[in-house]
Amino acid sequence: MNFDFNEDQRALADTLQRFVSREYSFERRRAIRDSTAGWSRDVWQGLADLGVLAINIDEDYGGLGYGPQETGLVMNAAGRGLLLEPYLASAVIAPALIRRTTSADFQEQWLPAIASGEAVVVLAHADARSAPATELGGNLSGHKSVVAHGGCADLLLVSAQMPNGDTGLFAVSPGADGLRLRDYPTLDGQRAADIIMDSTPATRIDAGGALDQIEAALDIGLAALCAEAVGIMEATLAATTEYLKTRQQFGQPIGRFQALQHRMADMLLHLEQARSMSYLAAMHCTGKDAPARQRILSAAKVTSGQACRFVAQNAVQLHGGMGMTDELMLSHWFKRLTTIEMSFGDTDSHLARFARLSRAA
Amino acid sequence: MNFDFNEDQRALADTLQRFVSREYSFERRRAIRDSTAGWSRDVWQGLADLGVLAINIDEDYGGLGYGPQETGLVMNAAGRGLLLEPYLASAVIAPALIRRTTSADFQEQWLPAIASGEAVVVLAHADARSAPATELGGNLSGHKSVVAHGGCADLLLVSAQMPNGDTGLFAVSPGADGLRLRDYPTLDGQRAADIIMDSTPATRIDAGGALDQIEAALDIGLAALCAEAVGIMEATLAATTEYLKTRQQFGQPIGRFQALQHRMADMLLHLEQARSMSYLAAMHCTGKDAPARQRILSAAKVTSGQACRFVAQNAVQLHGGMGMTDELMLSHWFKRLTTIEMSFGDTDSHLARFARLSRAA
Amino acid sequence: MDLNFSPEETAFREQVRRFVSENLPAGIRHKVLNGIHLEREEHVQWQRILHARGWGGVGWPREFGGPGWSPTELYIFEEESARGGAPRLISFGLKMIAPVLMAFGTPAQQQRFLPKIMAADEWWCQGYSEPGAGSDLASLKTRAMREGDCYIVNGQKTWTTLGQYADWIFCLVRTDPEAKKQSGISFLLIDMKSPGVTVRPIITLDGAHEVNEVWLEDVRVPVENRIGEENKGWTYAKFLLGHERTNIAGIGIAKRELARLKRIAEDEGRLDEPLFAARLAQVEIDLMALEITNLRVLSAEGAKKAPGPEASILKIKGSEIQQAIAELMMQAVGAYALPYRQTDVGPDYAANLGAGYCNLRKLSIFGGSNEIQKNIISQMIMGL
Amino acid sequence: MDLNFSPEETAFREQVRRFVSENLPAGIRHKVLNGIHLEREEHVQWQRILHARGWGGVGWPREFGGPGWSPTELYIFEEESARGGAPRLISFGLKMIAPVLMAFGTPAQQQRFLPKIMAADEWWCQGYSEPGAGSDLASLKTRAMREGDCYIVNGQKTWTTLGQYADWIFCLVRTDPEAKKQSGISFLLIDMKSPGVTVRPIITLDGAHEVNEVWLEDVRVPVENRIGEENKGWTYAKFLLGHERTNIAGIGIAKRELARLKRIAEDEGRLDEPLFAARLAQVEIDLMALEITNLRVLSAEGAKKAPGPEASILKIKGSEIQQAIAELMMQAVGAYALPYRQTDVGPDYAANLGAGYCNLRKLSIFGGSNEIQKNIISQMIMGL
Repeated sequence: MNFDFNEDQRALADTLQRFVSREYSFERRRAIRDSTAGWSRDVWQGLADLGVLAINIDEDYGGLGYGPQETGLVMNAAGRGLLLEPYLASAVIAPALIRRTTSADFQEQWLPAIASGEAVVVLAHADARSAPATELGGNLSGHKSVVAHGGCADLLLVSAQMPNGDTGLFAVSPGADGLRLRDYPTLDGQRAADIIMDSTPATRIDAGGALDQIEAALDIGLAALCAEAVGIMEATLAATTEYLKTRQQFGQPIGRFQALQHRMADMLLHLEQARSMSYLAAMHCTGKDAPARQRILSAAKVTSGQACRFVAQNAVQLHGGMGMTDELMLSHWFKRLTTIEMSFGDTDSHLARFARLSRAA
Repeated sequence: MNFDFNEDQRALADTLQRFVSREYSFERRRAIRDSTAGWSRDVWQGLADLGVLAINIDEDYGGLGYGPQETGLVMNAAGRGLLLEPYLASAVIAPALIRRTTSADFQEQWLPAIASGEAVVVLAHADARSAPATELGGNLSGHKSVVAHGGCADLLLVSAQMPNGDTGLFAVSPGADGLRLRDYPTLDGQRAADIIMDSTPATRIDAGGALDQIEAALDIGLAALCAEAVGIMEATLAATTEYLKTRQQFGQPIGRFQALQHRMADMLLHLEQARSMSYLAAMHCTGKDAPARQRILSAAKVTSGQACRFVAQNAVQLHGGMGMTDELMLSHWFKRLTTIEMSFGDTDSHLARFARLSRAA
Repeated sequence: MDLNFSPEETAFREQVRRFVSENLPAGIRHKVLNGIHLEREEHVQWQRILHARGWGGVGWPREFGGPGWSPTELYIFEEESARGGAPRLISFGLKMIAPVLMAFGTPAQQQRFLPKIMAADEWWCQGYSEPGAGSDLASLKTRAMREGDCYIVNGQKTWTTLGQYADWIFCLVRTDPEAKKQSGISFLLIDMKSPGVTVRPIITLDGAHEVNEVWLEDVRVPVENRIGEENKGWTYAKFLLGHERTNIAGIGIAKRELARLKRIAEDEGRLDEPLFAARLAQVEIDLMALEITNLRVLSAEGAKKAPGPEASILKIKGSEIQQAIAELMMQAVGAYALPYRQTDVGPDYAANLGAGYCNLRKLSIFGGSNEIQKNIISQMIMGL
Repeated sequence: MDLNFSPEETAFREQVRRFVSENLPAGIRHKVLNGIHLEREEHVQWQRILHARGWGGVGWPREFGGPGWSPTELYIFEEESARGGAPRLISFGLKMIAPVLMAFGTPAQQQRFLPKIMAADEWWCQGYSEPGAGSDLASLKTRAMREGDCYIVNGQKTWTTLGQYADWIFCLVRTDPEAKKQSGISFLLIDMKSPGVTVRPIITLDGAHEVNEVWLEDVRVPVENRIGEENKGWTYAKFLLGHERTNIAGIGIAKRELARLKRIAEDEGRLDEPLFAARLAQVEIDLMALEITNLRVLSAEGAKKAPGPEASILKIKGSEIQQAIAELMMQAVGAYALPYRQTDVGPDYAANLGAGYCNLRKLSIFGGSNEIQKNIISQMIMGL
């Protein structure tokens, strides 16, 4: 057992951290966020040049063939910088899904394009309650809701219920007939989209078992999300520590007040527990035994979600009024942590799922 | 609206507080606890002389005809002193039950005896899972478990399922044939008993609807229990405040440490919320609309239970090693608060019941 | 002890309820009930409707034109206003500077300012906090130098809520730089139109413009706009802080928001989830208890008006409950809480929940952070 | 990064598991698995069984007769011992004074004491805390005056765990009353049979006799029983505190108790209650995370042996988890948790749950209270 990263991994992390601190200043990020697209093709190309879009893609398809640990390192660094680009969607979840579901031809067509940054591919899975997606005669109808980065996709991978009740996975062009895409900002400054399809032409790309494979891919995404949360919490804690050392009230740095010291200790406990679970999630997220895998990932999401909530809220609280301003990175970390806690199922739902799976195990 | 007690009520509270501080020193209590019976007939007679055994009994039967507010005042004072006598069982729950269920003759026979302290009457309601009490041909069989003060009763009021499926309430003599009584101390130094009946002769005393009436009487008991908890928490907080002012570490009273100050503030918040709910419980515990009444009482028990847990644990924690010793009243308050939290249904069960009843309302 | 409202109080409640229901404009009501930001004019409109009814001076005694309500009546008014979807009264004029004027102002000051507050002709804001003086308010640095009949004021105030709407600001300023902390402070009323006053927006984490920086550069303030004595401002400031804390528990608003949470949870089918139902039950129970605690404090307060350190209990629990409700509303709608202020994505009620959650983080920071409140409780109530 | 145990470590685990299963007396196992207090002789018996296997010096390097395990092997040993129902090793000799003797003792002291610790021929206890010196240990007052070849020791130690069984006590004493706090302290080994040593029981809130007061009245301690230099005792004390913190997370015990909790909850039908199931899930998840956190600290520690301030994280979470498990066990059996140590009331497993819950409150107090641990984290790790 060892918890050290190897040299390649450390180099990858360093490179990305440098990239983020060079290319992703607070002001630059704000400009990107406020742009029409809400993300930067230049940054995306920069990430491609660093090779990080390729890490989840096999070497056969122009990738680096790395795994969840390296993905975690990337997410960790991306988290600190609050990258607005669709990394999780297109460079983590989409390759994992394409590798699992599709034919070699499809993989040949799309994986190199993802790795090189030419194509952004996004899974649209969650249905609006009112209008779940269905397939009929090769066309899809229905409403996919709050699809992260759905608006910037060159290709959508859309799940839909087929007449026989199975779930199929379909390739859909964002420009296809009958597809209406409503792109909007989310709380964290990223983008999401609602996608409404009315007899939209689609190509089935799975060979059966799509639902299990989608869940497997989402679990890889969830592990990456947990790593992102750790990166943001690290940054949040560091900034808060620094603030407590600097901010003077009652004639001393407020970090001398024991109640605040103990709050910081509690925040660190949350962070370290979340870090541990992000390692465990990375180790297990590719597991083939779905209930065993899901049990660990639910545990990781519970730990991560509770940590996100606690660290985010208390970092703002300890910053006082300054914590409420849009001017500090802190408030943006707060919103991303809040969004993470709400994504991929909330804490309670994972707690209940963990209880169920533990009992069955 | 006013939250002041009237003169009679204040006099009652004062009298009892004086009685407790005079008659119930730490050493006296320990001696009583370690005696064979585990309670004191002398103290009981003293309580009778003060009139407090009579407060829940109508004037027609030699009582004072007071209500839940006065009961709360008594329980509050009894709580501080950790009285070991069966006040809640015999002077609160039993009269409430007898008044609701039984004939005038039965009331005539027992209520004056309870008021004067001659008779201790105890409800035995909770069944052991393995052997719920049943009635057949006027005899009871089954196992009543952890009956508070069951061992010192002159008369037991026993619930049992009748052949038609209804619950009946029965008067059973502790000395009756086939009745085995196992008396033991509980965590808080009080006594409880398991009562095992094998064709034990019993007299039915209710005229139907016993289960509702038992629940109504137990709700009156629960409101009293909440008031007791408030009394104990007040004493616990006062003792802990005093300790924090006296105990010196690192060159100052430990009460100067902000983390401990804030813990104390949190304890006070719990106490004040529990006090508010104990007032509300007293106001509603005699309500005839069972779901509305139970909803309030569940809310009170949740607030009280959470407060008991938080205040007890943190009072010990803030006392450090001294909190762990049997030598301070504190550890005994801790155990009674723990017992209260576990009695009459735990916090989670009341939280779930509150949710259910709120939704139905 | 009697926990029931008196028949008179119940009749009063009925009266307020009817008044709000009949007189509150539907547009304002809709915004309030859905957590949508109100414009200045909407606040003013409602205040004028109240004023027309004779209720403009909420919380004021009769002698100054107020309705002369008891604390309990005031509580009932606030609760029914919140319940009916009326805006929260803008407290800076009505509840903060007005009591100071009544207690310490000259008759001239009272006549000049109070009627315009009641009639919503002038909007006030608060100039207490500074970048270097937050929890430690007494370390404030804004300087006022006497020059003839005027003070020349220089400094910077911050977290000035709705300062962008304000006609006047009441400020704590340092008039004696030699004196120690609390003792060299004076309390000035400053016309926001004075040359040298600049208001700069602060955007908060929910993206809203609610607070401001107020820069004061060589601002001339007539001496007659000083409250009370020079260098005694801290006394008036503390008095005001006490009044700021009436209705600090926010019971009425919390009850309204809890009802909204329940409707949302019902719509979203969340009440069938035991963990969600338990969280909802917990906050409902906490609020039930706090309502009684609040009434106990009101009752003990009686005629005194300004609550004591017990108000800190109300502030802490009140803010925690409102924050918990905001969290649960967000949780109830799941992913639909994420679209940022999008009215046409997901159910209508989801549009502002995420931003609302962010915004309400302020409750445990502003008006004396909850940490400061715990200092007060442990020191003033428990004597630690 | 590789979170799997190596094949060698897995084989070692197998070996320990088999050894415990084959050699642990059934009576001891039963007591441990049911939370029943062990007698001195039972502790001694198990230590001798380990010693016979060559595992008497758990955590010790080979040069002193220990098995020379890595931190990970030590962790595996502790975990498997706990899992199999073996007693927790009595740490005062093995883990506290032994490392001090190895690092700072003279060869004569090492030869005199270490073998008897390993063989359970001598039982040690700890003389650190005093009535006036708890969290603030350095304020200790026990006085040692040099008189020829002896120190004359006077004072009172408290919270001396299992001191009633002890043959020796290691004590911090003040040898220079003029020096400031930490600097005038020496570290003495005192024979409990010395005239002037009195042990008085302290009964704790669970009714048990686990801790004691130790009174020292004119106790003569030969100078050769001093560790290291006079007045340098604080250095050795801190070193020891570091070692006290190995296995501080108590993962093995927590896992065993969690398994017990699950069996009880299953028997009591509590897993069907969503709120109970969620609480159980929460503690299981916390423990899962802490196990990894613990292994991370072990791994970072490597050959260093004494963990740094990170051990405070383990202490806090470890104690919280064990306490939460104890609470849930009590909750699971409901009213049956109330009969006090009654083996024939309710289900067998209920008899000691209430007392166990009370007893475990000590975990967040002893060995440096959790408040002290948070001071350490915020100051040593975060630099506040």
